[in-house]
Amino acid sequence: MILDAFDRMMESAARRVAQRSSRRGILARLGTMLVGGAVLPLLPVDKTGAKLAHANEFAKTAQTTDPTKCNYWRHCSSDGYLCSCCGGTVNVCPPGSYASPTSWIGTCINPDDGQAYLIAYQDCCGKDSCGLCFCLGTEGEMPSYRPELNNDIVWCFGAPSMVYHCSSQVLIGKA
Amino acid sequence: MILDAFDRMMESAARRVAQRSSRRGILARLGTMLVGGAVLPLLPVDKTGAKLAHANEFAKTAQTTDPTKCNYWRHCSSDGYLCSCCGGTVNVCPPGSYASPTSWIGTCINPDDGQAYLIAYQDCCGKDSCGLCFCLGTEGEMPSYRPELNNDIVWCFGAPSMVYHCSSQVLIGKA
Amino acid sequence: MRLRALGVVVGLCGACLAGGPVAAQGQPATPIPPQMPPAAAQPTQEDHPTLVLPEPSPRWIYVLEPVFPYLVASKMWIFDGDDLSVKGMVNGGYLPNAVMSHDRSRFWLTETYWSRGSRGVRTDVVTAFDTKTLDPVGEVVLPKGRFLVVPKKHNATLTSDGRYLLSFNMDPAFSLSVVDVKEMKYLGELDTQGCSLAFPTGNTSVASLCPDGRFLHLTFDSAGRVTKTELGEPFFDSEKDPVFEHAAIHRPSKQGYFVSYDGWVYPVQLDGMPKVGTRWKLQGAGDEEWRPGGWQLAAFHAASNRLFVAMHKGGPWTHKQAGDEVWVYDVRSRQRLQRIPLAHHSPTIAVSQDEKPLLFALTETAILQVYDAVTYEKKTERSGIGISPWLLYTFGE
Amino acid sequence: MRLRALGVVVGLCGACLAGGPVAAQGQPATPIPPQMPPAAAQPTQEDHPTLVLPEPSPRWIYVLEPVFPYLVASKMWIFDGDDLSVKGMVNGGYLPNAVMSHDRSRFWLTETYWSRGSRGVRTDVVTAFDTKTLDPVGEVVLPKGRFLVVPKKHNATLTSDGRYLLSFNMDPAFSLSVVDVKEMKYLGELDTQGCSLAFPTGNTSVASLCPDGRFLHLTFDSAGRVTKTELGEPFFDSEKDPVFEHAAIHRPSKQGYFVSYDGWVYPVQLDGMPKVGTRWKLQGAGDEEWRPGGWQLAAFHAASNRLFVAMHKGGPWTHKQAGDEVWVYDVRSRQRLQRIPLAHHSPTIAVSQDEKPLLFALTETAILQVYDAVTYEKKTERSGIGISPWLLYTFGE
Repeated sequence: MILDAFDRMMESAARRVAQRSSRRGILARLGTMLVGGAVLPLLPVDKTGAKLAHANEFAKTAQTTDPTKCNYWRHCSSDGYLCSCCGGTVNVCPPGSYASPTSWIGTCINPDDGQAYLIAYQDCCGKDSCGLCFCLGTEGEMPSYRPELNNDIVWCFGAPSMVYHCSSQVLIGKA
Repeated sequence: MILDAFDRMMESAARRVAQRSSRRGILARLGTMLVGGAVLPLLPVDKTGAKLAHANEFAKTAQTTDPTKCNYWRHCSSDGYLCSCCGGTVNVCPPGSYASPTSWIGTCINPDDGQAYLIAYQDCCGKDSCGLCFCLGTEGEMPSYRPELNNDIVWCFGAPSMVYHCSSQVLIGKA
Repeated sequence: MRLRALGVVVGLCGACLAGGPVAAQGQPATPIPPQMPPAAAQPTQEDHPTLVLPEPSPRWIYVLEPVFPYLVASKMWIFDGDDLSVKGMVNGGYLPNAVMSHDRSRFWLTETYWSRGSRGVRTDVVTAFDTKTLDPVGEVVLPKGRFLVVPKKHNATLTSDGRYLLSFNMDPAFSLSVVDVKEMKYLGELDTQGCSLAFPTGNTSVASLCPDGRFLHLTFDSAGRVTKTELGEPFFDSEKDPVFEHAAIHRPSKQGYFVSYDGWVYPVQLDGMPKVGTRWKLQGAGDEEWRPGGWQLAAFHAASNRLFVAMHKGGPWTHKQAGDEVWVYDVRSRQRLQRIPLAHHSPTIAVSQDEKPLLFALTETAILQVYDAVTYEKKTERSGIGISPWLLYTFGE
Repeated sequence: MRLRALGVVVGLCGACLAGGPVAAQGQPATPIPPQMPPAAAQPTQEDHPTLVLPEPSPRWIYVLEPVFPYLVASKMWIFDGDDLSVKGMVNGGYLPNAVMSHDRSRFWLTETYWSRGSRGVRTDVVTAFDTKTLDPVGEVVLPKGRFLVVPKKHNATLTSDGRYLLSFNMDPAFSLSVVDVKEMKYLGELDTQGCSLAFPTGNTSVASLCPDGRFLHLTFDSAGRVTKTELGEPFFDSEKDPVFEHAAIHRPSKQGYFVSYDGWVYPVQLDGMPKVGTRWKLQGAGDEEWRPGGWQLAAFHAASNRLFVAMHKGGPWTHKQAGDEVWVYDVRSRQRLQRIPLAHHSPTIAVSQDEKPLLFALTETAILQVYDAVTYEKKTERSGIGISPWLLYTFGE
């Protein structure tokens, strides 16, 4: 059964992540999680160089004060309606919508300190699209056969509902 | 039971209409049909004078060649998306949508012969709104507590579905 | 699950339809099984909870959008009236109506769904929403359906004590569905004998408007049966000058103001069988070109006894034309106090019921404008309220 | 009921979901009871039948609109490609995909519904539509769900003989749901082992694209079980230069052209285990600023062996930027034949498969443009194709 194997993998992956929440660990976990089966090798996961190059490009015009604008620093790879415009914030879902524990992950630079951070683009789910403040970042974005790097997917896996409402940008930690 | 009484009235009304399809007969039938109960007297039904005055106003700029335009002569009291723009015609429903046998009724003048005609604004039903060629005629239009003269109602009673798709303009006959 | 973060409390319901007794009457509260094992959660430095709103302010504005031409995807938007910031939103069904509770704990949508969006099996429901979590917290099926029409406010209402919700039904027989919203239970249908709409008149009574211009008044019992039927005399000429459906109603004070196409105002006391007062006219000398019109064209501010009406220049049968101005009246003196020119013409207006009220005006192009209803100055506006916002609701109205 | 009027035949199905064996697998064909007694019908001088279309032309263009941000209200528009007149439309569910039959008698939507619009119980289905009546004529429930993503064409496909529909599923485990569309029956899931999408390769086989740039090829039996698994070698670098999902696929001739972000074309023979030919590049000397990009960015005209690709000027990671031009190639000589400047830049293009084909280009602003794909001249355009049309389909592709 696909899901049985998947469940086992997820549990072990989560244990690993709990032990060491580094960027490499998270991407390895995503690779494990999303390949799902046993045939394929894990993907190469360390793309720090390339990812940071895109993050740098976005950071040139980014700001850190208004999360309702597309150039807010955490939105470097966001795709969708900003929860910050829909009654929520970057990491608080609007009333009546609920966060997915899963996401794809971007690397954004905070221009205030010049540091790179990992951002979890977890969707808030359970209502039809908010429709406000659409932003699309495509730096580093890959087709859906690389789901861990694709932003077209409804990232509501594990939420109470698979209906997409808006896009969050939750801080994972330093890259 | 409301519906039992309603059914009986409708049957006798329809028999009357079948015998004499005059304008007065039709309006009387509508009055009967829509009052529905036994308490209220039938409405006054002969408003030829007033109705024709509005029809005349619309007819001043009406045309008889292009049913996809709001000023086509039969649209004098239409409200909604024209079936003629949605894959149908004034009296043919677009594929996959189905006519309601009920409607409200308007009086329009055909500028080619100067004659007044009764038009049944029967909706085509069974799909969500077509969304093309919205036209709104309000001449002679009354609030919904006078349903026989209101064009906000989903006129899909008796159709296979109560979902409004588009608005038809079917010829009843000379007024 | 994180229960508290950043000062907001996490709602626990999600897409479910409530536990407790309310669910018993409605659709089974089938939780959608999460597709991910809990251990798969992405660890993050920040929490990611759900915002819970404070008790709604009377200055919040609730905007019902039927979403033409995508009518199966309706929406209720909620904004803070002072700055038009988004408080939240909920989704609704086909051509919904909204009803606001007296105590601000709930609003209800009367809605219609098909099992396959626009096809399949039809279900009509009253859905209760918690005003703080915006979760659907209960559902009652309306077995006889409801009136499907471009949304009009007075298709549904609440009795004076907030116990019963009445939903107008035309299928095409005429009735009012009675729902006990305390027990979340459908009680039955009241035959309105050809009369339409629902105006609250007490704890167990309701008035409808009849085709010939009179009120029908029905009293009902706790089983949803009619116990008393009263029929008034026609108070307007429904052939020559009908009143708009969108009367300005203030439920707490049981006052209603019915405005006719030609501009006559009929004050009505909605306490028991409706009592119609002496009519008076909106237009005075020199106003001959002006008419009331639009959709939700009238609003009443009870504390200051002021009536607001959207007005435009136009001839007969322009009753759906949007207002270029809002005219303000003292309903005691029947004097016009003000003409407020609107920045954008609007078919729909509303006024908040607080002491320093706000006047809202909603355009056909999805712009919501806010005016100070004391100074009559424009405060702010917001565009892009979806694509077809239609009706305005406030708590306390 | 009137059976024939004005030369068109009345469809008899209405909102029902088909009789016959197909209904057995799907939702019960519950007819909605008419609310009016038959005797209440309004007599009219004219009949009021329903139009039935002729067999679809290969020049008709089918436009899938997910309807952002009203995703529960999706729509398929059907236009005559020559003049963009409306042939009809159907409604779909949440983030649908479409599949066109080989014989033009059917198209299918893979769709997702919730029992209360955007909440309640989720149901995933394959719905069959008759191409002449546009009635839904059958439904198969997908018990394991389907992949919810902004619509991509290759999330669902049909086997070479038209017997099996394959719907990609990620929940988030990866599989293909197999539906027998002759019997309208769900057969099972094929484990794709982390690979995605569905490219047809025969009567009982299908290929998916794996994260590391290789094909997985699955052969299955009539019970929907995998009988053979083949895994190719990586043919592109999925880290440095991935191929777009929207490969140009011609199902009848089993040819596919996969285009990479940087502009490499990988010709693939989709007959059994995919065979990748020698890659070649879209851009020549002087084209360095140009890149392929958009959404459904490539189209192939089989009879003339021409590949059409939407191109724009842009740097790395502009792969979703709409095309300002369509570049046309002879895939045998690998020579560019033409650059077609678009009147409006378009992320999505398609080409009809007839002898004198049409090129369609769809903008993000809901304008559909038509170009003569022989003379490369613009023929016509139509605006207002809803609010967010997304994908294009033709019969014969």
